[in-house]
Amino acid sequence: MYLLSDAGHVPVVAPTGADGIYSLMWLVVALPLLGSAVLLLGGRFTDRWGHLLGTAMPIGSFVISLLMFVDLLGRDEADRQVGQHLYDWIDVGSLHIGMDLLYDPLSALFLLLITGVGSLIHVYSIGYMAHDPRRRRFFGYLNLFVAAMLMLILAENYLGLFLGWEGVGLASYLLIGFWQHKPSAAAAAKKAFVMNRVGDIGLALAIALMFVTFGTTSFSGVSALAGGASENTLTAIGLLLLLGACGKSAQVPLQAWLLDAMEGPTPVSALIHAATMVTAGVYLVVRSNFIFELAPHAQTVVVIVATVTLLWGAVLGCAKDDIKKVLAGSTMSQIGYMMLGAGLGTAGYAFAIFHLLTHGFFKANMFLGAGSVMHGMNDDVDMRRYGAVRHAMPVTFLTFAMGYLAIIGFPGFSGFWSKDKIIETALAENWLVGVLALLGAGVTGFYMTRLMLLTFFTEKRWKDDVHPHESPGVMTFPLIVLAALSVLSGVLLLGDWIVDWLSPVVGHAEHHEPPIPALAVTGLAVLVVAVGVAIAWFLVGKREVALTPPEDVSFVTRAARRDLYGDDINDTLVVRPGGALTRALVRLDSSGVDGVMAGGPAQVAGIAGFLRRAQNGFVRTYALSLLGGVLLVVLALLAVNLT
Amino acid sequence: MDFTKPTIEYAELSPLLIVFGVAILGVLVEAFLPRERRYLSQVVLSSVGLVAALVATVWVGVDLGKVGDGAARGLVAAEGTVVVDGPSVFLWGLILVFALGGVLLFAERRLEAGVSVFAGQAAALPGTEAERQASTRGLDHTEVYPLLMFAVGGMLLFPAAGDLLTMFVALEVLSLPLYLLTGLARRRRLLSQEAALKYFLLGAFSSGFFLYGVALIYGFAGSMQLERIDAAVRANVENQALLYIGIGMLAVGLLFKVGAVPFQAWTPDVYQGAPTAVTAFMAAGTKIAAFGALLRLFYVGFGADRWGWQPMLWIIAILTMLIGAALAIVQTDVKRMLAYSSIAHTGFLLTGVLGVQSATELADGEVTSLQAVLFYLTTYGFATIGAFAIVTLVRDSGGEATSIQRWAGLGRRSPLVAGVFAFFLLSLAGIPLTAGFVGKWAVFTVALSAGAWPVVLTAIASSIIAVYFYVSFIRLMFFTEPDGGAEGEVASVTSPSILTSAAIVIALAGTVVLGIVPGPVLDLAAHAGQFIR
Amino acid sequence: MNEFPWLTVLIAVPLVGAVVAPFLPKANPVLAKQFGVAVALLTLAVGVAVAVQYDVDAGMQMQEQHTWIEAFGVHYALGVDGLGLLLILLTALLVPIVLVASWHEGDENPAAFVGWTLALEGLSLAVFAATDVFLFYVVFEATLIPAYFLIGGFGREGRGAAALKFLMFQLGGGLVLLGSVIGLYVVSADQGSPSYLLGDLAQLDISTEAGRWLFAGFFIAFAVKAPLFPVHTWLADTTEKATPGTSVLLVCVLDKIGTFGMLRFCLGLFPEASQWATPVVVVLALISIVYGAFVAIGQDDVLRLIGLTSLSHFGFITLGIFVFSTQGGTGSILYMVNHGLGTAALFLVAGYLIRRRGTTLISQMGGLEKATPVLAGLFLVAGLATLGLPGLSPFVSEFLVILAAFDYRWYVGAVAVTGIVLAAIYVLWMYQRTMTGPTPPEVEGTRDASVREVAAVAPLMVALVLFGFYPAPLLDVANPAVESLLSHVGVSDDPPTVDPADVPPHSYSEGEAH
Amino acid sequence: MDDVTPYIILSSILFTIGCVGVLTRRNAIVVFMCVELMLNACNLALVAFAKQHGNLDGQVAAFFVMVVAAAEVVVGLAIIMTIFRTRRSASVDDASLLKY
Repeated sequence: MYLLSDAGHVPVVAPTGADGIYSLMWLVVALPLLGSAVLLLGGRFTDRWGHLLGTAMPIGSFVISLLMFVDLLGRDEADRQVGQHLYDWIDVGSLHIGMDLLYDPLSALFLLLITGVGSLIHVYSIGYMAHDPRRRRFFGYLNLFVAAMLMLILAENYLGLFLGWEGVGLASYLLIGFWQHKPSAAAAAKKAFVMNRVGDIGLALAIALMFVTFGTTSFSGVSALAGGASENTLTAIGLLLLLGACGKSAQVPLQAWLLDAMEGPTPVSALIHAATMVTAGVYLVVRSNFIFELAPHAQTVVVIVATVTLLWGAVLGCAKDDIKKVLAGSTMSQIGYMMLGAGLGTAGYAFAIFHLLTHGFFKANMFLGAGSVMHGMNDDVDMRRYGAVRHAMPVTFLTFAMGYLAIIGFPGFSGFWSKDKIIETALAENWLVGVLALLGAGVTGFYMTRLMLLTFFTEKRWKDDVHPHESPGVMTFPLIVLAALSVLSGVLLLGDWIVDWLSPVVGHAEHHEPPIPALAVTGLAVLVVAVGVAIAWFLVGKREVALTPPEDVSFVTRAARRDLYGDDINDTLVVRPGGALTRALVRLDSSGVDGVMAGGPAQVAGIAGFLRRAQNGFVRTYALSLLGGVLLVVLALLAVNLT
Repeated sequence: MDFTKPTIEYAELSPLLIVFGVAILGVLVEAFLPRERRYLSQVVLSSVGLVAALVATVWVGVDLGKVGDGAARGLVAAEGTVVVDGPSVFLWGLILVFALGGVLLFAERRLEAGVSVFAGQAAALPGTEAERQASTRGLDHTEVYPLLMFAVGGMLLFPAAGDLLTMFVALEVLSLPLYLLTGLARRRRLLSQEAALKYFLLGAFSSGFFLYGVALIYGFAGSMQLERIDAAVRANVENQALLYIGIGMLAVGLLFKVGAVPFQAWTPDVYQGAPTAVTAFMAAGTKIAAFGALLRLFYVGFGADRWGWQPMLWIIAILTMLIGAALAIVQTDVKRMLAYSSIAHTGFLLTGVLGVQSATELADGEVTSLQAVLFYLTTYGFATIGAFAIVTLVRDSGGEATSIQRWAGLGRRSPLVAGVFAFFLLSLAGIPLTAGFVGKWAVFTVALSAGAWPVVLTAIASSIIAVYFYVSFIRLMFFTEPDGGAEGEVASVTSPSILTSAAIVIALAGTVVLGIVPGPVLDLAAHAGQFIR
Repeated sequence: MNEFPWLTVLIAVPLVGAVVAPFLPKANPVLAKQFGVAVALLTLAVGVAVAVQYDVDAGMQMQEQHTWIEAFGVHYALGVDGLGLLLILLTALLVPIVLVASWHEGDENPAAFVGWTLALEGLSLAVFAATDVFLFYVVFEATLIPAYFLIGGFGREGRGAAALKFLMFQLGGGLVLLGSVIGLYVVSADQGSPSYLLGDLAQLDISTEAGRWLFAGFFIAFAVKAPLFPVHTWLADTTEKATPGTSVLLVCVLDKIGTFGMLRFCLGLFPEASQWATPVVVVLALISIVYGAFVAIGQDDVLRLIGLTSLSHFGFITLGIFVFSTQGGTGSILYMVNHGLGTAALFLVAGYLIRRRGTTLISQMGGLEKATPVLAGLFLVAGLATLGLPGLSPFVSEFLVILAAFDYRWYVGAVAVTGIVLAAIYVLWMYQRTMTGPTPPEVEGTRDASVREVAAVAPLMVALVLFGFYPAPLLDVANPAVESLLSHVGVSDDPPTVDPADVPPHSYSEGEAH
Repeated sequence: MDDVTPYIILSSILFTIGCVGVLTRRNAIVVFMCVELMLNACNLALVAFAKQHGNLDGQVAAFFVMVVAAAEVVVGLAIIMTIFRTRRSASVDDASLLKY
């Protein structure tokens, strides 16, 4: 019995050769890579113009992406997969892995998102990081990230994807820990990388299993052969891929790093931990649809993980006072929605990607907005010390409000369309999941409203030495663009455009009819959100906000403040036993193993120390031993020969 | 009854005759030359004698005729009492070379500020007026040279003996001078005399057993000729008990000389107590001669009953290697450590003795047991003489600094000497690119070929133990800060005269060359062929 | 065989340099160092010349053969194949780097430092080029002497004991190997005339039982060398006490002899026994991977930590060798090279770090990044290479080994893959504790990496990145060697479980018809 | 042929007495004399076997042994003399500086 309905057909990846504008495909990755190389190797010589170069590179990539996208639009639907073979990467025995790129409708959308939002965030960072002496390096890292992310998206095989996958992990590590002198930042960076590595185990093993099963790791090869594998194998591959996705996309149980990752500069949070990198898990699941469609059990697990995460993140969002952590919790929750969409199969892939895009816009917008607020508040992140910021920072407020409306799913805004579609599909496939998704929407309404109120409304609570001011144009410009996109990107759904656009990649299937009419679902969703907003209004807007969080709170709140004991669980299950194991092994190594191995001389010396007493200096003792020897020899000879 | 004049092959026996002749000349020199001139004449006489004997040996070796099918060469001389065959000649060559080294070390006078390492007057009490006078007058015991020559003569005769009586006489001829030489140290006289006493008593005791073995074997075979004994063993005559008790007792006498466990007790004490020059000569020469005799006795005399005595030798070899190596670890005196090391080497040599003896059982060109042991003896001799020679150089105010603690950090103070010593130790340890490695390889190989894998495994285990103390000692010399011990004194290197230097250089050259191009000497050992009966 | 004896020259150049070095005038200590670098560069040039002439598809080549000890069937026989060539080049590359990077490490006695280093180089090159087992054994053991004096002569307090421990383990393993080498002679002699030439030995018909015993001897020695659990304990002590440069030579060059020997001798001479022993070896390799990583995590001494990471890495290499597939074999060979590059970089940069902080204890460092960003960057890149980040060359080999292990038994791959998480922990935690955090006042003015220091490790960094993205040159050299070895062993890769012929062809357009 | 067994038994008894003497006596001279007793036991055996085998080898050997024993006496007494002079004692147990 599957939780979800049966699978549709599996599309095959079969790219054609790259020509024309597509021959520039490699430049999309190469430009930011070059940028990061110049900035990181160039040292202090590039300090003066480094940020400009760093910003130009993703813009260049964006231009190429746009040109390719336009060209792809003009192509036949069956003709929209373009491959580019750069060179043979790893060639051993039957293993042939090329440095291959694949440009298709799915990657096209991602390319635009990454280069577009990426470029905006680069622009924003020029202002945000203006006073940091290591700005040039920051841009180097950002470029590195963009290059790796583009590699992830453009790769035509799983190993290429893995290259980008780990590359973004590295960039994320570098950027979270950008302010390394803060121990918390350094620790958070390491934590993010290590937890991602746990997920990477899954991805690496999935690749290995694919190679063992299919003899190839390319999307085209695997998608063509997937039908021949047993379902158990495919389920295993699917679950391993999911493990990878959980790590990268901060899904339960590998979610704990994301909130800590907010130690990084805010543009990083916007780019990596909202718009792009964390959605790579969703991309992976959608891209591997040819696996998941044939592995319903694995899809079921995806749905379960997604549902748990969307609630988990939402609960975290409710309890945090740190503005970035609220947004991070929200991100986790929203990715849960995307993952849910992806787990729903053919019916949901397109909506998952749709939500991914809209979320990319509005969440980047809000993160940058939050950054702008912090910029004006002396880098304070505690919302309890904000309040009534809207007067001081009108542009930030307005753009942030657009994002807010989008995320809670205010009718007409982009988030409304995309989230609604996922809830609707979920209800159609399984009512319980649908209801939980609906509940999550309500909680979203609550915590986002709480954030809005605490930050921009209520009475001012900041200290006297804080002088909130609007950010410079270089920072507000991206905000405005992103705000516009947050409002408008719902147009992608017009005439089911995005569904049709992606169907060559993910297939197409009409989802089942939901138990209640679609319009009713929409109305219900709006209602639930409204309830959430109202509760927030009554709990936060109508009351005095304490500067310190109240202590006499329920168990649930306490739990939520502690990230639902995510770290505690990890500590108990992994970190502390691991630490104990490490200490035990170190002890074992130095005394046990080494003792046995190196104790030999001591043993021998001990025996020898005993034996040497026989050599007591008395000649008569020697004579006795000699006589003993004689007897021994003679008796031995007689015993051997005469018995 | 007609008197038949015995035929003596003077030409073939010339090395023996030269050495004994020189020894007797040496006695005459002692008797008739004034004291002051004895030193020079004795040194020259014995050196020339040894060189002449060496030349004669080479000449005999080149000239040796083939016997039978050509697997062996040589002849039975002096009415069957002396066998001049390939192995004998090879061993003679070795003994003479190392004896020459011994003479060089004996003659060294620079280290003790103009006097030799031997007591000026052995009969004088240490610390008495007589002693002091002897010292100030620069008196020397030049008798050591004739003694040395007699010992060399015995060593030459020992492995070449064709019957048991000759073997016994040779044993005594080589032993008695060594007993005396052991007791003649100038410094630490008490230790020296004690060593001599122990050596003498135990040596006499063991030769008693040897002799009783001779009697029993005679009783078994009706002859003392090895050839006849072999025939009797093959014929499987009555009285096997006589044979085995006899074999056992003969073995005891020989194993005592080579210092095999459980007959090793004298080795450390004597090696430590004897003047180092004597130790060097004795350690190399005695072992070579005794192993030669052992090989001849067991291969020629009892070769037909190999399965009868091999288990006994297996056990002895295993015990010897393990105990020699293990006890060396805990030593605090360099000479004593080298003594235990020499016990361990006896074990390794015995491993070689256990190998396949007959060339017919081997593949074309495969190493034979005899070849392996002969080669091992060569490498061992060079390294031992060299090592003991260096021990004579490392001194503090009390003479030779044999306490290991004193050697700490020597590598910093005298890198050259310490380096050379380390090289000898590495050779003794059997590290590749030294002669010792090739020797070790050879003896282990022949033992393994004969299926004695338990012995080989033990040999490898004890090699690891042995390596430990050699390497520890190298570490002590190079990487340990000297703390000087209770007296706060460290040893330093006294620069020797040309004599000791020459001995060291020869030993070093031998060790290096045999390690890198062992081929010629191996071929020579192979060329020596088999024992003849 | 009348060609120019390139390999002999390759070996002779550093050995001659080693002999000359002690006789250079003592008055000018820099002279010895310059001399050492010059000789090492000359060796590298000869190595490059060998590489240029190397024909990828010609198998064993540039052979030289002269009778050495006739009685033992021993030859002075040299030759290179893909495996040997890569390790020769690695050695020739690392030595000049080490000499430049540890410019001041041997200041107490530069001539000795240079001399022993060059001696070690020459003997190591001989090990990789030897095609006669006896010759191999001789140089295999002989490398220990220069290594011993490098460890014992230069480095930190307690190095004498570490050197002794090192030597004892190695000689112990070597003597066990001696038993097998002798056994090989006996087997060879039993079947005609004794010979130690690899070519002749590979033709031998070794009985199953004898083969297994002999294999055990070879394997134990190589396991000590490599090192594998549980005979690894010398490793940490040695790397802790020796200078980082020495550690590079030990871990990145000398230890490779172990895994090199497993490929060339264990598999090459005893194919049956190798497969027989596989389960045990695989378990030991897995223990080494996981155990080494855990113990590394728990270290507070940076050099000791790096040394222990190698235990984990050698576990991977051994695993790749003993799963018997082209991916595993090639992965292992590549791993040897990449580990050489990555760990060398890590050791050398750690050495720079230690010189600046005057301690090796991680707990007493921290906050250096701000003062010395270049140094921190180098350290991080080297660390990332160690943890197998894609885009740096160790990833390729690690991936291949994991792939092959998974192909062998899925759970073996699954256990091995945990190594990559643990690697992330020990590397990043080390970086975090040494470089990040608030900058203590005494660190403020620390000089960043000098031009010499950067120049020394720059070739390593370039190689790491280059071979990460473009490993083809290495693969081209390694693949034929592995293929011929595996065909000698008599195994072939498993085919994929899904046979393309069984899958009905379907495409998007067909799917559309549903 | 005569039965030599009694002579051999006698010789072995003498030999054993010599052995035990070496092990039990402290005085170096007495120890030494016990060794000589062992040699003479050997002589007895040699002569007895010569009689049994009907050749002279054993008898000749006995003469050689006597000569050797005489030489041994010379050397032995010399050594014992020197050590007696320095130590003022001929006890073999006193000379035990060299050990372990």
